[in-house]
Order: sequence, then C-alpha cells, then structure tokens
Amino acid sequence: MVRFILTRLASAVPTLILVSVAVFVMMRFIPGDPAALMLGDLAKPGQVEAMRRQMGLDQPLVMQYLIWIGNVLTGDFGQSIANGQKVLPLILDRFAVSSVIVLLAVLVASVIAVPAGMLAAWKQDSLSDISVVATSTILLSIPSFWLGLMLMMIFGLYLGWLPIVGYVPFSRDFGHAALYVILPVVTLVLVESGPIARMARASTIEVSRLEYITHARAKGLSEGAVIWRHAFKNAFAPTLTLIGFVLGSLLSGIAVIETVFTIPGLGRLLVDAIYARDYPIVQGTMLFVAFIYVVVNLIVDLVYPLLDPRVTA
Amino acid sequence: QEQPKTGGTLKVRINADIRATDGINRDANTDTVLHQIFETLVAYRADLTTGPALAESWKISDDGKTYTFTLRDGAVFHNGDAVTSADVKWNWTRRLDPANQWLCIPLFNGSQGLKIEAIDTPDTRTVAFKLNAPNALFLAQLANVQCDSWVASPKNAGADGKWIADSAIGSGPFKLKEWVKGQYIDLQRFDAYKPLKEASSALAGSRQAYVDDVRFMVIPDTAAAETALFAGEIDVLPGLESARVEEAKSRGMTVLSTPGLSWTAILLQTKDPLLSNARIREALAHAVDINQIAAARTNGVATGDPSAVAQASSFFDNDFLKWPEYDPAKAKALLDEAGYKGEPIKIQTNTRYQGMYENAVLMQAMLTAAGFNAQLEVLDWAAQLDNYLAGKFQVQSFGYSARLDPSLMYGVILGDKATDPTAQWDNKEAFELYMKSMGTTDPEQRKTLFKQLHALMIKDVPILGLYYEPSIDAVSPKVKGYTVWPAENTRTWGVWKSE
Amino acid sequence: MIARALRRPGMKFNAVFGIIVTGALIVLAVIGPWIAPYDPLKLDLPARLSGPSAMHLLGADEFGRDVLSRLASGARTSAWIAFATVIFALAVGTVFGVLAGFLRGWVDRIIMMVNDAFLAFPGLLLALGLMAVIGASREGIIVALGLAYMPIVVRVVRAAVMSIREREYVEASRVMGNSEIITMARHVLPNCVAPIIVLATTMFGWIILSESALSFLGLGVPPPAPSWGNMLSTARPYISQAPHLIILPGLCISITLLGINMLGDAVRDWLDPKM
Amino acid sequence: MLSVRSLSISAGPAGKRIVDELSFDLAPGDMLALVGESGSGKTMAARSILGLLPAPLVTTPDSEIRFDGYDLTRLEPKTLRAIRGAQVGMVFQEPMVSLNPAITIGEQMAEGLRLHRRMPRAEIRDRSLAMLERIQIKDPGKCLVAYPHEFSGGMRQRIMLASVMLLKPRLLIADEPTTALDTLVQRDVLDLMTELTRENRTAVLLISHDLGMVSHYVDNVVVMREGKAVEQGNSAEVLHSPRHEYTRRLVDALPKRSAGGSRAASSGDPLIEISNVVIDYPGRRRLFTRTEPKRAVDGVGLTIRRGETLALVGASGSGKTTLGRAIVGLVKPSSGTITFLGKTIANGRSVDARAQRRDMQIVFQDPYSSLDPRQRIADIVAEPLKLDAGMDGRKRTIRVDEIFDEVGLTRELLQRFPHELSGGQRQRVAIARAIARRPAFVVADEPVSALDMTVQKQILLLIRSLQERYGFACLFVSHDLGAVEQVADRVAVMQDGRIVEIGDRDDVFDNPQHPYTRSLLDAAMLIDRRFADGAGAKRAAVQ
Ligand SMILES: Nc1ncnc2c1ncn2[C@@H]1O[C@H](COP(=O)(O)OP(=O)(O)OP(=O)(O)O)[C@@H](O)[C@H]1O
Ligand SMILES: Nc1ncnc2c1ncn2[C@@H]1O[C@H](COP(=O)(O)OP(=O)(O)OP(=O)(O)O)[C@@H](O)[C@H]1O
Ligand SMILES: [Mg+2]
Ligand SMILES: [Mg+2]
Repeated sequence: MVRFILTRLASAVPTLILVSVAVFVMMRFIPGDPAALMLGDLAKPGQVEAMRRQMGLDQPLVMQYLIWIGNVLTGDFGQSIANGQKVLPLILDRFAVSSVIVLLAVLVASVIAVPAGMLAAWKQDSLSDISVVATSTILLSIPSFWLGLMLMMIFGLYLGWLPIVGYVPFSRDFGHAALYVILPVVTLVLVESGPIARMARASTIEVSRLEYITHARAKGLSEGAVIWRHAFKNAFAPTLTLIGFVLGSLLSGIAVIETVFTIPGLGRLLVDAIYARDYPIVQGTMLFVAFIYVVVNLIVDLVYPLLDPRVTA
Repeated sequence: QEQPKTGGTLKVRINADIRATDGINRDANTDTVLHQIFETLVAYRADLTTGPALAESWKISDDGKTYTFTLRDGAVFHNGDAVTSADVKWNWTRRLDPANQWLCIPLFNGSQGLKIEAIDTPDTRTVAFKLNAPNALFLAQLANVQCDSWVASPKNAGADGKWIADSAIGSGPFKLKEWVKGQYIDLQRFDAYKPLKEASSALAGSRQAYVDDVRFMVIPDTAAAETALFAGEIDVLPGLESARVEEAKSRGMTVLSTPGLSWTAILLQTKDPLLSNARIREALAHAVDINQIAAARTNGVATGDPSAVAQASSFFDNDFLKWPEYDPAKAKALLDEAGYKGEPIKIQTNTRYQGMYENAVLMQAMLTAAGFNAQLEVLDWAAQLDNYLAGKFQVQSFGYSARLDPSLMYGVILGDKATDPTAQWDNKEAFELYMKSMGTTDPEQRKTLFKQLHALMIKDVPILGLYYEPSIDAVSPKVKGYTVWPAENTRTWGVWKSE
Repeated sequence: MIARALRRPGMKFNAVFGIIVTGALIVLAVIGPWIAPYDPLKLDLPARLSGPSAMHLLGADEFGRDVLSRLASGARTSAWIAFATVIFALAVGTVFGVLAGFLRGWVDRIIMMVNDAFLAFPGLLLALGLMAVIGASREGIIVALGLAYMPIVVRVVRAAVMSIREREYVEASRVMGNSEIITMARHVLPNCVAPIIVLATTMFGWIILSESALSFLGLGVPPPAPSWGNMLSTARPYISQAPHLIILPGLCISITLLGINMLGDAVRDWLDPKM
Repeated sequence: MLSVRSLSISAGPAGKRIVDELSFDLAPGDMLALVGESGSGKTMAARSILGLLPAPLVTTPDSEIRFDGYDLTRLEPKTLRAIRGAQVGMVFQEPMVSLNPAITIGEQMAEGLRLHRRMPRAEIRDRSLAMLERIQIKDPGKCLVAYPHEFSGGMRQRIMLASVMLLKPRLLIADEPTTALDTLVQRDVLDLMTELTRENRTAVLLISHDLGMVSHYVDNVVVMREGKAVEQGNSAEVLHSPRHEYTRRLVDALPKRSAGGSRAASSGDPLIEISNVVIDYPGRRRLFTRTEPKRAVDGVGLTIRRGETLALVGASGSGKTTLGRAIVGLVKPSSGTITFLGKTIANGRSVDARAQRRDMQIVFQDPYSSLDPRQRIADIVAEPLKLDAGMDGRKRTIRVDEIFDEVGLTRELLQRFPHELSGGQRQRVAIARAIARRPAFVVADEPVSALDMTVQKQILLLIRSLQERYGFACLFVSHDLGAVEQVADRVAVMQDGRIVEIGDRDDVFDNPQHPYTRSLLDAAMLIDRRFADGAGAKRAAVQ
C-alpha cells in the first residue's frame, strides 16, 4: 500500500516538473513586470532595473529556475514579491479556505445528487426520473458565477438574510463562519449536483441491466436491499471518479466563485498573483494545484478498489 | 451637528492587502493604513498647504537652507517611549541608505535637485535638516504621502538593523492590533495619543480618534464592496465610482466628494510616425470633447481639465482650461491638411481600471466621429504598464496618481524621451521652466511659470489631459465626522459612529 | 436508428428542444448583426443603464449601448469561439490521441505525460499567458481554451482507439496486408467518430461556459466587442441599479447551454447502440 | 409441483408475443428442458416464473403459473419474495456477470440463508464451507472472503450453483448454465447440478440449445420456436424420432462426421512448417516492475500441408488462438520458426511481411467484431483486392459479385452495413473477405462458436465446399469437437500450450492415445454419434 502510494507519487514527478517549467517559462514571457507594477507611474528610469535586481530577476532564466526549483525541493517556496509573505504558508492558508468550501460543497452535492440519480435510474421514465433528469440538466446549464450573483442578489441584497462578502475561518467563530460560506457552498452544490446526479443515474442504469441484479431479486431480496447491497457500490464506483474529477478541477477552478463572493481562497490568490506578476506565488500555487490534482486522483484510485475489488490498487 | 462620541468599530474597504509595515515596500493601500499608525513631521492640509503633524512648529532659516522642527509635546510611541529627535534622525538615516531601496531617495539625494546634507538633533525635541539649496518643495516632499517618510520607533528594527516583519510601533492615533493577511488589518485606538491644538485638516492638525477600533477590510472586487456597503458590512467605501453616486445616495448612503488630484489623461506617442505630426495631434485635441468625457465619467461632478494643474490646487485659475476647442469639423480639416489616409490609431487600455477603459471607449467613439480610424486594444494592466514604461504605444488611456504640487505633475510628464521613455513631453524650454518652478518659493512667481508651461503645452499637444478624478467616498449614514480631501487617502480619526 | 432513438418520450423532447435552441443560436450568430436594431458598439449616453423601453427593447448598458443588439452580436462571438475551439481541440487532440492509442510504447508514454501535465495545469493561467503572448483576442481564447480542452480529447480518443485496435476487424485489416497507416485511417479513425461527436457536443457547451467564466474574470473576449460573459462581467457594478444587465446575458448562456446539453444527450442516445 | 398453463408474454399490454401459450408440468425430482434456437423465448419463459421479466415485458392476464397451489403471476410482491430463492432457485446464463463483483463470495452465499432461514452466523458459515467443499473449491475458507473476479468461469458457475442449492430449493431454474464454459468444465458443472438436485429431490427446469447435453441429462423436453412449444415429451423420443419438422431441423443441424473420411491425409507437400515455437505474452508493465510473462504456446512443432484442414482442439486457454495468430503474423513468437513455402515468415510491419501475408488469411471467431461497422459490405469484401495493383475498380466489382455467389449471399446485401445482417450472413461475409484473393492458407479461429446451431451447420458446409473448390489449406481452431469432426482432415490436440496428440481425424476420434484427448472426447457428449449417425447401438447403453 505504502509502496503503491510512493510509486504513484513518484510517477507524478515528471508531470510536476513539466508543469513547473511550463509555468515558469510562461510567466516570464508574459509582458508585465512585478517591479514595474510595484512602482507604477512613480517609476523613473533605472529604478525598475534596481528593483528587478533586488528581486533577483536580472539573473539568467535558467539560473532563476534552478534556484527556485532547488529551493522548492528543500520545502522553501520563496516569498511573495508584492508583500514578502512566505509563499508556502500563504498557499496553505488560502488552500484551507478553498478546501473547506469545495469539500463541503462536493460532499453535500454528492449526498444529494447520488441518491437522487440512483432513485431516478431505479424508477426510470417515471415522473421522479423525469424531474431529476430535468433538474440536473438545467443545473448543468447554469454558469456558477451567474447563479452566485443571482443568489447574492436575492438572499444578500433584497432579503438581507446572509452576508455577501468576506470570510471568517471556522476555527475562529463557527456560527459566523457558517453564515459566510452558505451562499458560495449552495452555489457550488447546485452547480455540481447536475453532473453528479446524471452520472449516478447513468451508471445505475448500466448496473441495473446486469444479471447479478436480477439474480439478487431471484434470491428473494427486497427492492431496497437490492439497491443498497447490490447496486449502490457498483454504480457508485464510476460516480466516484467523477466526484474526484470535480474535486480536483474545483480546487483549481474555484477562482470564479471566490471572485463573486470575495473569498480569500487559492483561486483568488492565483488570479491576483497573475495580475500582480507575483512570480513566486504564481509558480508555487500552480505547482501546488498540480500536486493536489495528483493527490486527489491518487485518493480516488485508492478508494476505488474498495468499491470495485476487480480493480487492484 | 451632534457631539462626537467614542466607541464602535469603523470598517473601511481597501481593494488589496497592504504590502508591509516598513514604509518601503508600499502601495496606495499601504500608505493609507500606515498613515493611521505613523506620523510624518509635517502633513498636508485639505487645501494642499503643509501643516503640523508630528512637528508642532518649524522655522526656516533666512538662507532657506535649514529647516528646524519642534516635535509635538507629549508625542509617544505605542510602546510608551517618548518620540525624540534621535528617533527622527534614525528614520532618515535608514531611508537614505541606498541599500533600503526607498522609493523617494531620488527626491532627497540631489538627483532631482533637492539634497539633505545633514540632520542635526540639538535637543530631544528639536531636529534640523540642512539642504544644499533653497527648495520650494521641501516641506511638500516631507509630507508626501507616497514617500511614507513618517517617524517610527527604532524598536521596529531588530538587532541586525532590519525591520521586524509586521512590526508597527508608531506615534499615531491608532496602533496595529492584528493583521490577518489577505483579509483585514485591525487597528486599535491609542489612548495615550495627545492631539495637536490646530484643527484637523486632511492629514495635518489634530488627530483625535473616537472609534475604538478600525478594521481595513480587503475586498478586491468593487461590486462586492458596494454590495457590502449597502448591506452594512462595511462603513466606508473610499473611491466610489462617480457613476455609482446616484445609486449609493438612493440607498441612503452619505456620499462625499471633492475635486481630486489624480490626472486622467490620454497619452500620445509623439515619436510615432503618425502622431509625430503636430497637426494630427492638434486634430486629435479638436476631436475630443474633454468636458463631455468628464461629465459622462464623473456624472457631472468634475469638469474637463487639460492642464497639469488641478482645480483643487491653489495655483489653479481658468487660464489652465485653455485648450483647442472641441470641433470635429476642424479636426477633419486638419486631418485632410496633414494628409491622413485612415491609418489605424490604436488606443491601449485595460479593464483593471474602469476609468481608463471607459475613457478609451468614449475617445474611440469621438475619434471615429471625427474621421479617425481609431481602434481599441485592451490589455492586461501589467502589460499596458510595461508599454508605458517602454513608450511602446500610439495612444494610451492612462491615469496619473495624485501629485500634490503642479511642479510634481510637470516633473512626471516632462523629460528626454531618449533616456526616459516614460516622459511624454520632450521640450527643452518647458523642462527649464519646470526646473525654475522647483527652485522658486514665491507662489505668484510659480503660478506665472505654470501658465507659461501650459501655453507651451497647448502649442505642442504632447498629451491629452481629460480631467482630475474627483475624490468620492461613500459612507454609511451612521458614520459622522468623515471628510474627503483631494488626495484620496482615507483618515479614520475625527470620525465617530452614531446609533 | 434516429427514429428508434426518437421514440423514447424524453428523447424526443431533448432532441427537439436541443435542435431548436442550437439552431436558433446558429441563426442568431449568422444573421444577428443584420437583425439587431443598432450597432452593438454605438453609444447613447443619455440612455445609460435604462431598462427596457421602446427605444431599447431590452434596455441599454453603462454606455447606453443597446442590450438586444449586444446580445445578438454576443451570440456570434460565443458561437464562433465555441465552434472554433471545438474544432481546434478536436483536430489537435485527435491526432495525439490516435498516435498515442495506436502506436503505444514510448510515443504513448510521452504524449500521456505531457497530457497529464496539461490536465493538471489550470486553464486560467494558460488563458492569461496566451492572451498576453498572442494579444487579447478571440484567437487567444480559442487557442487557450483549445489547449485546455485538448487533453480531454486526447484521453477520449486514445481510449476509443485502444479499444478499437483490439477489435478483430483491425486485425483483419493487418492480415489483409494493409499498412498501419491505412489501417488507422480506414478502420480506426472512422470508428472513433461516434465518441468524438458525443464529446464535441458536450465540449461545445463547456466551452461556452468557460469562455463566459474567463470573460467574467476579465480574461476573455476583450471589450468593447460584446460576449455574453464580458457583458455579465462589466455589468456587475450595476447589479442593483440595472439588474437586467446581469439577468439577460446569464439567461442567454443558460438557455443556450440547456439546448446544447439536451442536444448532446440526444446525440449520445442516438449513437448508443444499447438504446 | 410446477404447472404452467397457457403462459404468454408480450412486450407491453398490446405488444408482440414473445412467448405464446406455453404449457408444461414438472414433478418433484424431475428434470425438464426447454430447447430451441436463440431468441425463441426460453429465457423469458423461465424468468416469468419468478416474476423477473425485464421492463416492457409482461405476462398476459390469462397466463397461469402454479407452484404448490399458488398462482405465481398473481402473488403479492412480498409473498413472491418469500418464494424466490427459498422455494425456487435460479442460475443464470452468464457466470461472469451473475455474481456481484463488489461483494465477497461468502456474503453472497450467506445472503439467501440469512434472509430466508434466519440462521446464526456461525451456522451459515459452516454450511457455506461444507457446500464449497462439495463443489471442490480448494481452500473454502479463503474463498469466502474472496471476490468473484478471482475465480475462473467454471468455478464461478459452480459457486453460483452452490449458493442457490444452499437453500435446498424445491425447484431449480438453470438458464443455459454452461454456455460460456469449455466442454470439460461444462460437464463438471452439469454433473454437480444433477448430483445436488438429486439429493434433495429438487425439480430442475433446464434451458439450453445444446441438444447433446439435453439428451444426456434430461427426462422431458419442450421444443420452442418463436415463443411456441412445437413439440414436447420424453427427451429420448423427441430427439431420436422428432415429429415436428422444426425439431428435425434442429437435430439435423448437429455436426456429423463428413462422409468419406479424411482427405489428403497423405498427399500434399508441406505448406507451413512450425518448429519449436514458443510464445510468451509479456507481463503488464508497472512503474518499476512487470508482472510475470505468460507462456501461451510452449514448444509447438507442426506441419500443415497444401489443401488440408488441420483442426486444433483443446480446452479454453490452451493456446489455440495464439498459435493461429502467430502463423498469420499477428503475434510474434518468442522463439522457434514458422516457415511458409520454405520461407521464414517475416514479422513486423515491413512491406515484405505484408506481401507475404496476402497469401494467408484469417476468419475470426466473432463475425460481428471482425467486420468494420462503418464499412459497407461491398467495400469490406473488396478491400483486400485493392492491394492488388492489377485490379481496377471494374474488375474488383466483378470479383466481389463472383465471391458473393460463391459464399451464397444475395447481391442486395452489398450496400448494407454489417449490423444490418444476421450472424450467419456476417460470417459468410468474413469468409468471403478471407478468400477474396485466393489465399493458399486460411486460419479459421472458432468461426462458428458465436452462431446458432442451424447456421453453424451451413457455415461448416460452406467452408468445406469452398476448400474443395479453391484448395486452400485451413487451420480450424475450435473447442467444439462436433464441428471438428465434421470438417477436419487431421486433428491436433493442445493442452497448456503443447500439442499432446496429432493424427488423422478418425484415428484421434476413434482411438485416442493421450489421456487428455480421451477426457475431452468423453466430455464432449457427442450426441451426434449416437443418433445423427444412426449408430443406434450405443444409444441404449448411455440412458
Ligand atoms: N427487454 C426486452 N424487450 C423486448 N423484447 C425482448 C426483451 N428481452 C428479450 N426480448 C425478446 O424476447 C425474445 C425471446 O428472448 P429470450 O431471451 O427468451 O430468448 P432465448 O430463447 O433465451 O434465446 P438465447 O438462446 O439467445 O438466450 C427475443 O426475440 C428477444 O428479442
Ligand atoms: N494479450 C494477451 N496478454 C496476455 N496473456 C494472454 C493474451 N492473450 C491470451 N493470453 C493468455 O494466453 C493463454 C492462451 O490463450 P489463447 O487465446 O491462445 O487460448 P485459446 O486456446 O484460444 O482459448 P479459447 O478457447 O478460450 O479461445 C491463455 O492463458 C490466455 O490467458
Ligand atoms: Mg436465453
Ligand atoms: Mg481462442
């Protein structure tokens, strides 16, 4: 097991290196310069160069890369150009915020959507099936940021029930924190329920066509037992892969929702850092996101055999 | 008006987190927050003259080369230490050390004329600055908000002489309580603060604080910040878009505005093959109705101002509004004369700054109407800034941050394009007039110089000044005693909250 | 086969609705500029932020530009970007997917490694980077989104090729004496078409969504040219003053996506032999 | 005990009748078979007994299925569930998909006992272990915690049977319980089934299309065709002297030894010579390791002569297909040589190899998957001709028409796609493609095992007649000894990658030397020899 995890992580190393090189090169080729951004219209000739020198940006690219990646290997992701904060703690900090929201959203979405999808499949073509399919297709078609704006407009602005912007860490004040994450989480839950419900439905239909389901019925099991004991695990396995995919892509793609609700998460950090050309943060975040992607996939692969013993980890 | 009362928390929006507390790694948000915690010797009044802050009074020697300041009676740092002249000297020694990369070193080391030759500390409350030559702008530069030349306790630095990260022991009316990176900065009223007698005006005079706490909340998104203000989650929204004034008022917010100092301008690359033709530039000037743009952009709050002298400035009079009048027909005629054949003119802009973007859109519409083939090129702000620094543009929609003296604004746009691509106006004669305005202390004489500069500018049309961004803040109706001033920095002293 | 697929009640509705909406989008994209009442870039400052009226049927935006005309012109932008991106991602992705799946070995390993790196690489940065290098433009978005979606195509095509290359008709082609290239072109590729078509329909929807999200973050279609995403994004400050500026483009996106998703479902079921 | 009266099943209330007025009775301890070709409604009839029809299918109101006096078609779902599993057990057609892949064997076996017998855990475990022992699973303890995929098809089918028999049901419905298995395993499972049911006097309803099997094990038989029972009665009588024309056709379709003995046994020069061929499948690549390589063919030497048919038989997994594919160059031998007309067969993708391959063709097992679903039939058959530079489009068309006549297909099929043909037609197309360029050698890899019995017969006859006309040599790979007996000149028997016996057809069948060959023949239940040949002598002995 440990060996498997280690080999999997090792096999991700080339991918991570490729990502790191790509990010590094791309950031340097994008016009715009952190030193200039810092000085703005106050810059005079020479000052930008001096600033670049101070930031170590005057060295050859290859050197810069090697220094950076060397430091990363020793766990030092460097410091933000803009405000000198240490990159790794900053990323972890922001990641904590994003992951709370994403995990919560994906969890709630799965708890709602998987049973709904399975139920729809079991009662295929019934009214409840049609309504589940219609709802999930509609949800699938609504842009998350628009839905977020609409919810914000209704619950924050007109009804005034919920706070609109900002974030309070759960560790500080649980009740308060919960209020702040309701809208973003609800938005994500709604948006992500669509694909998950559809997937759960499709794979349940697939499974329910198989012989062992009939066999379970032939044993005299009740419908409930057939669904729960025989259909669930098998139908859930492919859905799990999708949930893993949603999780992985959300963690890197949450920037939009974080922008709508001004949540200081990882996505926002990345976007702001890109705009500020804060190289160490962009590079660190990208590497981190790629790593998370690898880890999420790994976790899915580790959980999968529990649901489907034919697949060995 | 009701009586000030103490207590409560004032929540102020900033659009990005501050960078540091050392005054060297800075930006506009950093300046705003740190000026609540620290004090400069002298500071700007609302009329842009300099008044007392940490120094309660000062004397200028007859030769105009020595400035002697007396520190405020009873000024103490947040750690309880008294503020001494030695502390002042320590701060200046630190700043003037080139290794520290202070933004404003060139203003004080002689590279732009002014040089501090020595700082003497005759007694604990007296500090004297010796200059190389008399200078009209010395006090203004000491007060310069962006320079952050405030006096901090030497205890902010560790044994190695380096600033301790996030340390902020100042002498201002608020002390730093907590900085949650990326989210907010909490300040707490400093109860041992002894305000000056002089009435509060902008950053100068009394800094009597009333609220218990101030929280600067980081809300990057403008729309979200407005929503937060309307929902009562913040109390002060500095820098309200003028287009949003009506909306804010209709929601019961108090909106305060005053003419500002940030000059919104359209940059013209005079070295561009097409735009090097003065006739074409003149045509451009005739094609653009700066008053209409100003009115549209600021909802009628500001009027057009083509000169480097702001309406808010004490040097301003109507002569500075002279400019080629809006006349599309004349623009067309000039274009024909110049042999313009529809060569494209690209206007660079960005969506990071709504104003620059909207000005570009309006410009494009007006230029098109006057027969130009104008196109928009929307860039990332960082990319546009790169182009600005390298002079790589034909036309760029731009905005200068607040300069509190006209000389400073002329200083930004004047220069030799060969050595300084950020210079917009390459004119020897103008440059000499500008140098003269720096060395002259008599206001009337300086005003005459500025008028001569503007007359030259009308002839050259090196840049298309539009208007000065008005300084507009929206505050919740509970907030009392809040004022705005031409430079946009928010002040949280003198403000209290009613129920 | 179509008739059979259409016989299921849900299916028929899907197909009809999907075809109508997608058809409307295409028609709008083609003739939009002619039927729009105004030039989408024409300013009308007095009408700023006004709601629906006789002059501006769906109101006007912050420059007084006609919202209806902008929506119509945005349809063209969105449709064109989605279309071009799908083609681009499919073209590039199919080539690599087929190569990886058919040749296997080290070619496969290298392609998949690069592909994984692409997958792990947030599309956001890619978009910004390319926009900056190519210049903020439709082409930039097409390339950026194309590259962001390409790895998915590579995966799907590779999986399809790998299952097809094990089929006996591919072996039959080899035994016949056909060269690998002919085998690939004549027997493998045509049989990947079904999964590719399904993917293409789905991707079309994703890309409209991604384009609007990018525009929303300010990384998309550069203004003043309207796209639904950047209309939404520039209207955000006016959310309470002129909610129609937010609601309308969002509705356009949602309805279009709904249509495309339903069409995608219909296509999938139509191509699914199990139906 | 079970009495079915005028059972009709239709697709929807007014839909097509899948089963039409079927009636039969079954007494305790008896065994009844439903036979008939694919699609005749056997499975649906069986499923309807337990009320397990798939969605649109329903039994018509006048149908009656009486079990112990209850009418199963009218029972409450709850009562019906009490009968399912406890009184009536069912074993399904496909062992590979009938066990839940996500649940351990022990769990699946215990499920029924727990539900219907409410036994304590320990007892359930004891009984399961005892049962696993009965069905000869090694290490039953380990088996209980294992998952289905860890077992072979035969073992899975035995486990299925065990888990059903564990509840000692009074009626067992077995729907083609052995079709997916090879003959040796098939017999194991059936023997086990008869043994288990006999002990409890369980009645058995067996569904099959394998007449050999039926005649061997079953007392009574119902012959079905298009949902109707066309003939029913004692199995020996029905099969030996079929009255209905359809039953006769079914019996006729059974493979029989071709008259005249093997041809060309002595004549003909060697066409293909195989010596010492070893084929390993590489293990699967992991990051740092590889799984063990698998040896599929282990030192085979063989000669195929011009114009003869050599049959390759053996149990599943013995390496038959691998060897056949190696000859046509689809698999590369790890060592040893294969020569074609004295020239070593070039491997790989060179032009040389391709040219050589044109003289050798292969007909695959599954007629559907060997035809490109996106090509029209005419193109499929013409494709090999395109490689012949001397053929223009017109000549190709002529040739395609010619082959079409030869394989007995009508020309109107030319413009169709493979899915628009029946299985038999598809296999004819595959054969047409293989012989289009008149190869000297054809590998036929189980060309009929996916087909219906009547169609099987036609295809076997076709291969035989084409071979006579064109004189190509054929390697006929099969595990169906009946088919082999019908077409082969010589027979080679493979076991675990080795050839254990090779000889003339009649020698091998009548006088097997190797014990493995003998057990294969024993298992094959060659019903055809008993009555298709009219060799009545042996008939009585078996029964
Ligand atoms: N779900 C269904 N809906 C409609 N028709 C069906 C369905 N399932 C089976 N049929 C039809 O019912 C008929 C009988 O099928 P059945 O499975 O009973 O045949 P069978 O005799 O068992 O064949 P085989 O030997 O191939 O298993 C076939 O024509 C089939 O097409
Ligand atoms: N591609 C492959 N990779 C690894 N092992 C394989 C592969 N194909 C076949 N084998 C193994 O090689 C052995 C021989 O397989 P082969 O297909 O030749 O058997 P066969 O005699 O044709 O069996 P059947 O009657 O089931 O078709 C089997 O044990 C099988 O598991
Ligand atoms: Mg059947
Ligand atoms: Mg085989």
